[in-house]
Amino acid sequence: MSIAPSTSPFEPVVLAFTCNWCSYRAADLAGTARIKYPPSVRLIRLMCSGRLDPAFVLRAFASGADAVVMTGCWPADCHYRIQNVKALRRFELLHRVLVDLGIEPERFQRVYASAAEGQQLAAAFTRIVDEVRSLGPLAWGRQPGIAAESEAPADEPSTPALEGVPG
Amino acid sequence: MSGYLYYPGCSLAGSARAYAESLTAVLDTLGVRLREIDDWNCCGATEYLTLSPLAGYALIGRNLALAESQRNGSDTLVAPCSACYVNLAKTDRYMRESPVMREQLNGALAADGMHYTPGAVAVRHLLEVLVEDIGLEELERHVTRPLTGLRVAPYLGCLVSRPDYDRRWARREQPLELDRLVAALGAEVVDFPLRTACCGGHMTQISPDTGFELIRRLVEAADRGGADLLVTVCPMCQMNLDAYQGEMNHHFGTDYRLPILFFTQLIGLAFNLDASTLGIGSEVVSARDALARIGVEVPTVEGEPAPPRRAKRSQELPMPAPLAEGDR
Amino acid sequence: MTGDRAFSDDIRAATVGESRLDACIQCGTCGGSCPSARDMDHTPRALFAMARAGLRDEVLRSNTSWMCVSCYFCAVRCPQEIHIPDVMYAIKSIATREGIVPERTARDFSRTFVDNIHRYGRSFEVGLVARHYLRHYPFRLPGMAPMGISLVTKGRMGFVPHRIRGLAGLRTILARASQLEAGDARREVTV
Amino acid sequence: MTRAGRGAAAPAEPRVGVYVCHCGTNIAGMVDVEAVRDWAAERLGPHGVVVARDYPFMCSSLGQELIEQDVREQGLNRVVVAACSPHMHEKTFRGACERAGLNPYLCELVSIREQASWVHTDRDAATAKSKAIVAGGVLRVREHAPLEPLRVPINEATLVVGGGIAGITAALEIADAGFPVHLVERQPSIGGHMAQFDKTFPTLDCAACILTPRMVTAGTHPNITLHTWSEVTEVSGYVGNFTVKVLHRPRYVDTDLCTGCGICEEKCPARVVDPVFEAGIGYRKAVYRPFPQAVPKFPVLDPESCIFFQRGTCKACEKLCPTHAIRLDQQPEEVTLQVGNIVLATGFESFDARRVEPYGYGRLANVFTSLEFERMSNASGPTGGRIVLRDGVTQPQTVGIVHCVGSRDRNFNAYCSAICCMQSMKFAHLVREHTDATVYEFYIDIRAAGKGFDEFYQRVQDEGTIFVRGRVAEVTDVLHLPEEAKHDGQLIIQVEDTLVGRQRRIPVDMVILSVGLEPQPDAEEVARRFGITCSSEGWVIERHPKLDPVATMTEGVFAAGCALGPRDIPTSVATGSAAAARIIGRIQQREMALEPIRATVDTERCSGCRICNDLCPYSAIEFDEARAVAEVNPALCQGCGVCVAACPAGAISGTGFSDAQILGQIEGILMSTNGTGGSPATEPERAVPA
Repeated sequence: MSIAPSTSPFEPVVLAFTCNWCSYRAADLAGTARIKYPPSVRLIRLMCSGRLDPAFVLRAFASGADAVVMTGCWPADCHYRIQNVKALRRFELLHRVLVDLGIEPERFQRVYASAAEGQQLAAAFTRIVDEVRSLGPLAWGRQPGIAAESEAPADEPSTPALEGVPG
Repeated sequence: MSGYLYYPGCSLAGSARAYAESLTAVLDTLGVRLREIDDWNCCGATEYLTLSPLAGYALIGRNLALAESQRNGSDTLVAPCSACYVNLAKTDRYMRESPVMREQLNGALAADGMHYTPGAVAVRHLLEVLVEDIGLEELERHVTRPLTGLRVAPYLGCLVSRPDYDRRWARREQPLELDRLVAALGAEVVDFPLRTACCGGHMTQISPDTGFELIRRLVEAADRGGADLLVTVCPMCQMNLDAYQGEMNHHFGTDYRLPILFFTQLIGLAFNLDASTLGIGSEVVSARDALARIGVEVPTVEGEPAPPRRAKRSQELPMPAPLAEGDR
Repeated sequence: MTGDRAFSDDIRAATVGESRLDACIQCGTCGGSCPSARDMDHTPRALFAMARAGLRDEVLRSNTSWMCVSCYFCAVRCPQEIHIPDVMYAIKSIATREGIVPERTARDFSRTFVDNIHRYGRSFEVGLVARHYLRHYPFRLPGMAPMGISLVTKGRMGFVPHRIRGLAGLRTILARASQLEAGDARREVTV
Repeated sequence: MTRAGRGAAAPAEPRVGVYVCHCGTNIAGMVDVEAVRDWAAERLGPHGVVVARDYPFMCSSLGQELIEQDVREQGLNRVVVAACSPHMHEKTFRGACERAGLNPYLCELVSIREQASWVHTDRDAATAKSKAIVAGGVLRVREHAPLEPLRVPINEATLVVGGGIAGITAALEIADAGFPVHLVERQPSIGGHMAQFDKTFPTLDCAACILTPRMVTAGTHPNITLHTWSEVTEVSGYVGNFTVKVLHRPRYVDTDLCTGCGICEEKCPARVVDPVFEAGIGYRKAVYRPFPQAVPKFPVLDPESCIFFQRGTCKACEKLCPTHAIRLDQQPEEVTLQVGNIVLATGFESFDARRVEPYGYGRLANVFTSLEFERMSNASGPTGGRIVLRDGVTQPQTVGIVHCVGSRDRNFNAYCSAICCMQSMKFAHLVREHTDATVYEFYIDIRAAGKGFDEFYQRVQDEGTIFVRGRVAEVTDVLHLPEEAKHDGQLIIQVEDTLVGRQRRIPVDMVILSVGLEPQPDAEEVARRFGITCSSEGWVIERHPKLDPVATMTEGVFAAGCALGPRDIPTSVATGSAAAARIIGRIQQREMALEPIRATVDTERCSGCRICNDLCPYSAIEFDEARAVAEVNPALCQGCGVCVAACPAGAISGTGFSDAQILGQIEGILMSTNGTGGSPATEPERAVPA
């Protein structure tokens, strides 16, 4: 990875999807409190973890992410009442599919963080980067079948494997 | 519920033989089987850790490794001695917590071809097993000679409810489990706020003035509460309070004669087991007078002073209710 | 006064489990709770402040840690959840390693105890008490005779020590542990 | 509302401006902003970037003018600002764009401060990450569509939950501004904790004297409807238009007939300990008003302690009521309210001192809590203001006051309860005022940071109170003989006097535990009901701890007083007023703009599978049976996007967070940030999607 600090041979890129109401604010809080975590974690804001389309995860892997993290509110604390529970169900299903496709389970994780849990979120990021660093780069994108999948045009986000997955 | 691994500890094979005998007799009655770990070694009390922590933990680790290899279906390790209990429990806990500790201790154990998997056995004190696993109802069912009229100070000492890093005890300073057990035997529990105060441990050996003062406090508080005797769950406490009571009296010019029994001896008596099978008689301060009260009907005899009861005055302010289980 | 600033790191490293020593707020709950505080030349709280100030020598020469009875009152009451008895063990072990003996009686009791374990694999109560008293409290022995006799006649004092079968193995384990400890004296033991 | 997302008309030729903020040294100290700027200009050119600039403070008016100027002069139709969190300055930069004539939703603020410079320590890595974040922003903003904010009308009525001093203040401010308020209180009377106190620190104002007028005003205000002995059971809707269900528990009193004469209370034969208002040291009747100045004046009947309800006979109150107002068959009643805004002023609960075992509360008679002492020292309290031991008669000669009970303690609550130091010193003063007793204060640190607080500390010292620095280890009645023989019957406070370095045992007659403040036991449940979040302890989380301290993450729901965390009376009042001011401003606007983040269905593509229908917790998705397609009601949709992600036909799109926007951001943020080509990180041959 070209952006890795020169001391380490491999620094993974971890893409974390965050919920606008909890984990994104937890990340803001980590910043305000100057709590450190590895720079290889990059965040994308969604309004709710329930917005996470499986296609986003597949696109992330195809575009070079070594791991993807779904972060969101604690199960009972969803800003949208119960949508994070739907996200969780979708996560479990997608996780199983990814594992079937040969992706190590550590490469797709979920983390709960309330808006007050900057410290916990940073700790989880650090842990995940460590775990993925020891796995090495994701080789999956070069498998022919999958690569073809990821080249689906941008306006066709649902992949056949996950078509019709309800929340 | 049959089959616990059993780590007696050095005292039970020596000065606290009465504890070993009585607990065996009681558990036999309850139909609970103990399997003594073969070739166990001393846990080092608090002394080995003082000089060399890692070797101290390795010493304890050997017992855990033996327990694991002799599990054969039972995975609870019972220790009747509070010091042994806390040492075994702490070692297991620290090995669970710290990969470095795990690696180092297993490194040391490997010198004799041994290994311990943290969490392989659950280390528990005998009191906890009796109260939690067997249960007071089951104990009560076996009570054939209720200890009616016997006033007992329930003394846990340190190390059972403290440090309790796994938070198994709801209260770490005033636990009431032993109180409930004594009450289940039909005895009267006296108010004994020092139930988990320190017996002095090795202070009788290294700083007698302090050691004697700690013993005095306990004996005095039990006496003040009107106790006929005090029960303990630890051989070290029993030794300090019983064997050093005379020296303590000498030191302070007092004349206490408070018998100190093991709680298993008391259970045995309530089960109507023979006093000799319970090791009764081996205590230094004789329990003869106190035990004369058991089995005898003790109604509220005329002439005997009624238990002191403060006259309730109309202006008295109400007291808060005791903390209940559900309170946060 | 600058002191040895690495000293509290040494203590932290020598503590089994997480010490949390740096979190001390100097509230004195430990010193207030301690049943043997009156025998200590510094309260535990003061000792921790001294350790943080790097007063290495004074801490190691203090009898405080040797007077600890491991009753864990301080540990469960400490508002910062500092593992105080474990810190005390750590300070004692550093002192022992460096040959500093602030409290001969306590040190000797521990030694005699440990010595018994090396000989037999188990504690030998008669031998322990006899050796300890002869050395430190010879004048207490006559007064203790009645108790001793009582314990003996009641069968509570065995005169023959029990030796475990695996003694040789135990010794190799302890030797290996001591080696690991020595090699690791300044390395982090905890995580 | 403008529909956006897939198919919306995006200008064919994106002209993107990138603005990188130094934030003084906040960003520039860890991120090479010039390098980010140059990289964006060079490497993101193919993606439409036509200008890239850096500036020390983009949020300054000069910084904003820079953007405005470029929009006008360079014809920018997209703007990316790389600075702080969008929760900080998104509105600022959208405003700048709007002033320059650009739709504000064509601006994207990405954070390289909270997400890069502040959380990383390697300058090269933080710079590389900042480039990636900017690239994510650029590829995202390309897919933005112009939007119009949603406008919702604001109902004039406000719901205030909790009738303590914070809630009363908020209610009065809003009512005085001419708008209706529903004030809901769980207890029979408003007044809260302040009504229990005798004096307030540091001025020693009589609490009742300053509180009662406000309670009376609230009780009689034409714009305030009191719902006491009531609880909010259900909340639905959104800002401007909440529907709230309030349960009125039966008082068993007809308030239309009751005159508040108090005869029922006087004649009621059931006398029980009052654990609430009298903190457990006083009594009340089964039918009672908690205190004489209660508002409303009507009593409540507690069936738990009523002889009639328990045993079936008595009815003394019913027989003797001169206006026949007792209604023993009264049933609970639920009312539904429509309100535009909500203030949560649900307050605190005192820490349960029994949990600190070594202090012996509940076991040792003469150990009292701060709340018990407040009632005891109150002239209208159970002892008539006499400071006495539990026997109700004896005046203490020595009193020990223990600070930090349940606070600053990781075994209970790690936080400082903020009021205990001052409260404890107030107690010392009151004990000295009422008795000749010697008073000790046992403290870890004296925290007297408020106005006039340290002066009060000095005054209490001057009055002779003895301060011992040390956290009390235990309170005991077990004496050390012989030196303590003369203290039989007293309590011993065992403490290390840390300034001496010795353990001390100080005999006292009375111990007062200055207990900390905890969130209400049902704080989490309440938070869930109102759709807000609280910290792990249970305090309400503010929208921003510094700049928006009374708003919550949920539009239209505000918080005030100790629901937000431990605080004293002036701060509770200030937050109550602040919440009211925010709400009054909104009501006067009559409507408010909301983020147009909503889902829309492209009915052309909808297959009518109905998967989305059950996913919406707001029932915003309706199914048009005739056309066999789903439709989203924008008034109900909250914009979570779950249906967007679930639609198998890709027929639902989410404005502001469309698939194209997010996929664009993914591509950008994973773009390699050095080398020469603008290609993804691991697959140099793969091109960035159009």
